[in-house]
Amino acid sequence: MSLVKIHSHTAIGSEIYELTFVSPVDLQAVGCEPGQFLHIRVTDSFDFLLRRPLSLCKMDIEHNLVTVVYQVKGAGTKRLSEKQVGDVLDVLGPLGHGYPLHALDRAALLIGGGVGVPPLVELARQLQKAGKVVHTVVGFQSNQHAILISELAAYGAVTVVTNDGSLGRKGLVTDELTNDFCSSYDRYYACGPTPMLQAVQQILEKHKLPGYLSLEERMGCGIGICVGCVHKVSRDGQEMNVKTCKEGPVFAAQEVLFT
Amino acid sequence: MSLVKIHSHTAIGSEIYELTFVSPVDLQAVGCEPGQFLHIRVTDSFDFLLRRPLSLCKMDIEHNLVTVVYQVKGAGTKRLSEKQVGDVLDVLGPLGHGYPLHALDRAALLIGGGVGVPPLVELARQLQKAGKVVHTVVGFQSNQHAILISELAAYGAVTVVTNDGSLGRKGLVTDELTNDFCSSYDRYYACGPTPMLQAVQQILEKHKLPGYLSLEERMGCGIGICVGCVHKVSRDGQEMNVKTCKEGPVFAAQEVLFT
Amino acid sequence: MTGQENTANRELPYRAIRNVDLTVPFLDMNFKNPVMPASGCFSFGREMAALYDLNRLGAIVVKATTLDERQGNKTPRLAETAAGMLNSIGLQNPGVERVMSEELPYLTQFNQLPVIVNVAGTAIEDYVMVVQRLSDMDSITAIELNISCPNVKCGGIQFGTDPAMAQSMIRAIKEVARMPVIVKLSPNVTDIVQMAVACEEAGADALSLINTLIGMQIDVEHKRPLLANGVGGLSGPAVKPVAVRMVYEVTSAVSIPVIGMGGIMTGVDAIEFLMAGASAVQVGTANFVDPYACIRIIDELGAWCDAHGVRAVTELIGAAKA
Amino acid sequence: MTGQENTANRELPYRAIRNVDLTVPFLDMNFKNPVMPASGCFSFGREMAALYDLNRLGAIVVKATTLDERQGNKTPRLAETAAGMLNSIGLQNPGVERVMSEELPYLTQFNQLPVIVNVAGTAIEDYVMVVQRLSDMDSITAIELNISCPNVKCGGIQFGTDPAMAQSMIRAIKEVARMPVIVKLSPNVTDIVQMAVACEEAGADALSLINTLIGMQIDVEHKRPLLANGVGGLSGPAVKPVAVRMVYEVTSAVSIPVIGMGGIMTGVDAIEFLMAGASAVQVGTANFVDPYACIRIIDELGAWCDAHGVRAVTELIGAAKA
Ligand SMILES: Cc1cc2nc3c(=O)[nH]c(=O)nc-3n(C[C@H](O)[C@H](O)[C@H](O)COP(=O)(O)OP(=O)(O)OC[C@H]3O[C@@H](n4cnc5c(N)ncnc54)[C@H](O)[C@@H]3O)c2cc1C
Ligand SMILES: Cc1cc2nc3c(=O)[nH]c(=O)nc-3n(C[C@H](O)[C@H](O)[C@H](O)COP(=O)(O)OP(=O)(O)OC[C@H]3O[C@@H](n4cnc5c(N)ncnc54)[C@H](O)[C@@H]3O)c2cc1C
Ligand SMILES: Cc1cc2nc3c(=O)[nH]c(=O)nc-3n(C[C@H](O)[C@H](O)[C@H](O)COP(=O)(O)O)c2cc1C
Ligand SMILES: Cc1cc2nc3c(=O)[nH]c(=O)nc-3n(C[C@H](O)[C@H](O)[C@H](O)COP(=O)(O)O)c2cc1C
Ligand code: FES
Ligand code: FES
Repeated sequence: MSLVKIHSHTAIGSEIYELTFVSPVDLQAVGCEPGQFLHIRVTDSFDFLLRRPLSLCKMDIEHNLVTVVYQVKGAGTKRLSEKQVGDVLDVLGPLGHGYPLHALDRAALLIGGGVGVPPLVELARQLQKAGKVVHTVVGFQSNQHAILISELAAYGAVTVVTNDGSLGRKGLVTDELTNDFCSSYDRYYACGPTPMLQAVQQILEKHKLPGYLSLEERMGCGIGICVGCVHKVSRDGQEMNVKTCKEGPVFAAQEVLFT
Repeated sequence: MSLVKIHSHTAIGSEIYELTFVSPVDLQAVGCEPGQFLHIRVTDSFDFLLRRPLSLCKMDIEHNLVTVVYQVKGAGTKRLSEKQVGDVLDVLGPLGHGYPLHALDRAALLIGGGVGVPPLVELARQLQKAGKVVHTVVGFQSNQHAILISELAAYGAVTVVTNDGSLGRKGLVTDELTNDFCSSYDRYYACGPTPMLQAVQQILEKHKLPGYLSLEERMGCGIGICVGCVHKVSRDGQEMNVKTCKEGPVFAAQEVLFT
Repeated sequence: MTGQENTANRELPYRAIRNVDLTVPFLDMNFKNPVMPASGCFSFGREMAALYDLNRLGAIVVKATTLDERQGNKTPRLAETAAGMLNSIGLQNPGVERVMSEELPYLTQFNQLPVIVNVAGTAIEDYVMVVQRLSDMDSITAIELNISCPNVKCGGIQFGTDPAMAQSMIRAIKEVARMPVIVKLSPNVTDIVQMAVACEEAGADALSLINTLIGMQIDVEHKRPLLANGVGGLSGPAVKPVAVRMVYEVTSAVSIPVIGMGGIMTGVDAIEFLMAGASAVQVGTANFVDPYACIRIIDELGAWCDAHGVRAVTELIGAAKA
Repeated sequence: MTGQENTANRELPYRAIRNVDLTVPFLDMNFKNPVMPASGCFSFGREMAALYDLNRLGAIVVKATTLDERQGNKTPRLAETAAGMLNSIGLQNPGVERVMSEELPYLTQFNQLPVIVNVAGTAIEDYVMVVQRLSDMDSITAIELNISCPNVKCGGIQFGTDPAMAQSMIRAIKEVARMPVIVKLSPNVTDIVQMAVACEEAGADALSLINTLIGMQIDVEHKRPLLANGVGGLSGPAVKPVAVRMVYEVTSAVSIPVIGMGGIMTGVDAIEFLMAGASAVQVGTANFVDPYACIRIIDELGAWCDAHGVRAVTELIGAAKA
């Protein structure tokens, strides 16, 4: 747990903000995995007792800064959006297990939906740095909700779709996931709303592409002590509830069960 | 209920602040009684659900500003002390019944202890404006807690006592209330901690000086609907609990009962 | 001139939500909206009438009325807690005779305002005498039987936690009452459904819940309970989850209408109670925080319905049940 | 490398309060301070051991352990409420065998840490079998019988609200337990004192209270209860006044020691419980808000005593009683 200063805070879309603050850990010394999250108290008031999990989107190792990108969903993220540059933030993390990189992979397919896109930015950076080909498919509600496209484009090709066709092709990310298209990649990495993840998992299982899903469950502690955030997985033929904060939020796609 | 802007906010003693904000009522149009109070929410968080009552200390009719002076007692006043110039404050009032002026009086004795002194400033101003002689006796813990003396001195003589003798005479305000001294006044007006009020009432009853006491009880609503803030008075030979927020906080000294 | 009257000018603009029907049927009446102040949190309406037109309320519930005048408990009677407050008022009120001669006549000027009188006491006979006396007055819409006040020693609390005693009380009251009887339940029970069903069986026309939870705060500096009375009743946002749960459970078990309350601060809070099954809601503590709370909540309720395509607030009642 | 390990370096400076004796006698032991994490809010200690030295705690209470492995309830299992939260975990745990083989041995490395195992189940026989099994392990300081979990259907909740059933349970457990038995009480009862006295009579060595209040939150946008389970247990600052009241009442009626909990966030909160009569306290929800809550509270407790001239924390126990 650290009290850190807000470095910048700007609107980058419809009710979507990019928030940069001093890293609660020394980035140089410890390093972070893409897909890990920061667990943030939006105020010290008991009105918002629990922390809010937000994915690590970017790291600036030189200045020891981290960036999250979030959408105002409810009262807590609304309150967060009122924070000013220079204000102090109570941040825990980075927490959890992120996306693993595979040494032998040559090309990776990244799939993101809405505010599931942020963790893919740091992932794309690390993949590209490791010499992999990166192609990202991102889907948004509309033009106004489209975020982080230029950031992603710095690391590889980006395909954009929107629900209303106001940017890129009209449709869903899954429309892009043809067998032909997918066969060029060694692995996929997805983050987005649960229905999207479920559809992606189904399609890419058919295409026999292995991958990872970053799951979203309501979190209490974020560190594995409340057992509130579980998701069902199948391991050794056994169904079990595992903590997404501690064992996840990123899981191998083949073990994740949706019900 | 009004949302008003803070105009100035400064420390004027040990953990004592002077806070000036836009009046929630048009002072020109309605006028306020000295002894009335403002009922203030220190934050919109449910951590501090109830408002805090603070006495009207000064009014600036020309700029439509009011001033309160308060001491940090608990978490709520602490929170209030963190408010900045320009911040918005949720204020109800002025509420209650203040100190009545009596047309035929020539000289008034004002007695204040600690943060009971603030309402005497506006009272002294109005008394002096109405042509009365004003003498104020104020007691403080120490030099560091002494407040508003020069303000009071603008309207008449001021006698200061402190518990530790670090300013004025060492002792209690009641030490000053000799029969001789009191005989020069038509009436007294007191505000301060309950033990002080009780002692003042007892002594001045002996000296046959009529007067008023401003009572302090924990308040909920401040407008007479919760019946939380009562104090016992005797009226027509009957003891009864009356609401200090609505019928007070100022009461004729002879009707107030202490138990 | 005092401040109260002055603030009357600054009430919120009344947003007439044209597309939404806020009326709710209650017993054989129609309330113009489902929002009313809770007993003990609005006194007898006089102070609030200086702030806004009471006709805008769905109904009014006045302070607990007892047979004889009561002075209540010693002060401090109030304490602030996390997202809530404790009170130990102890039923201070002028007694039924003066309530009828001095307080209730004042409310008759609000010709569109149903008046519900909260009745409290120590023994069944007290309650019966109060209700008998109130039955002489035509302007009273309903009685709310407070069998659950936690702040009177050897008082009503027994009735509120023992189903058999509650039934005896209700049967006795129903014999003398000329108006509908709403029974107000205590949350300080093991089985709220059992209490509710017992009250319905005994003839209650409606139920209201929850009264306050019993709580205590310690003044650590003075090493003693902060309230002079030791314990007090907990209310405010802190208790809302308990209240919503009880309303949900009770409305699944009885067929008489239920008025929900406990921590309602906003229109959305009120909607939680309606969706949980309440036919109407009461607003207590919120009035102390924001004197305009009731009319603000009515406005917010209308605006929410409007934004969500809800044509009639009655559509929301029980909507959260599977 | 993940973040948890990293944060271990940033624990609060341990302020040794030299002038204050924080030890409290509990049963036939001495705890080095009166602060322990509450069951279900610290898992089995492994995650927390990455943050600070568990030897600093007065004791540890681990997650509810049942006979067989349990997967718990569907998600969402958590909801935030005003100054509180609802949970409906539903006793997810690996079952007593794996708790004994995989979890408890880990804790033996903390040689100054008394370990209390919270036990839950559905029928008396379950509880008996779990306690029998745990009695084989010398490293367990005490059992905390969770007869009050509101999150298991047709589960332990019955025992927690019926004095006679609680007594049968306790008598059966006492026959097999080789360690002291603490009984954890539910606040969802009409008469907490009656429950406490019944437990004492049946042989409970100590009591702990309160477990969570039963609550519900409605997701108004989706018109359904937010928790998949419908209802959940309310904890956090919101419930503190209810908890303090119950501790005050219970400690006035029984002579066995009582562990107080419910909404403790700070040292002063802990002092409220001690002054109300508790011999020790547990900290639950606060661990989620601030992972260092327990050791911060220990420090704050010491600092408060120091500033107030209190030489031994035992002086505070029951200090608020007349
Ligand atoms: C591992 C993880 C990473 C995330 N990363 C991002 C991100 O990078 N950008 C982003 O915009 N959003 C992200 N989210 C979702 C984000 O945490 C929620 O939108 C946010 O907590 C909502 O808070 P609120 O106060 O606005 O909503 P409210 O509904 O008022 O919140 C009430 C409570 O519910 C929880 N909650 C509500 N919705 C969600 C949800 N969808 N998922 C989890 N908890 C929820 C809150 O944390 C809080 O405890 C992430 C979620 C998880 C689990
Ligand atoms: C009519 C009136 C006028 C007042 N005028 C002034 C003034 O001009 N300057 C000043 O410094 N103080 C004044 N006070 C006292 C002031 O209201 C309290 O010191 C303040 O409310 C304490 O709040 P807190 O949050 O710091 O304390 P906390 O103890 O944290 O407050 C908790 C609750 O207790 C109430 N409370 C605590 N102490 C008191 C108290 N002594 N009197 C009334 N309520 C209390 C608070 O309002 C709040 O609801 C006045 C009180 C009254 C009744
Ligand atoms: C100061 C105060 C006084 C109350 N007096 C009464 C009363 O006289 N009769 C009654 O039935 N309930 C009384 N109540 C309980 C409220 O009517 C209501 O049931 C409770 O406060 C929960 O609602 P809330 O959280 O909106 O306040 C009182 C509550 C408060 C806070
Ligand atoms: C997420 C969560 C899980 C809990 N699990 C258990 C449990 O397994 N066994 C138990 O006896 N109590 C359990 N409790 C109750 C706590 O131990 C404690 O009694 C309650 O939360 C009140 O304390 P608090 O307000 O400090 O959290 C749980 C509470 C929470 C919030
Ligand atoms: S959020 Fe508490 S265990 Fe995952
Ligand atoms: S503060 Fe509510 S009646 Fe006086």
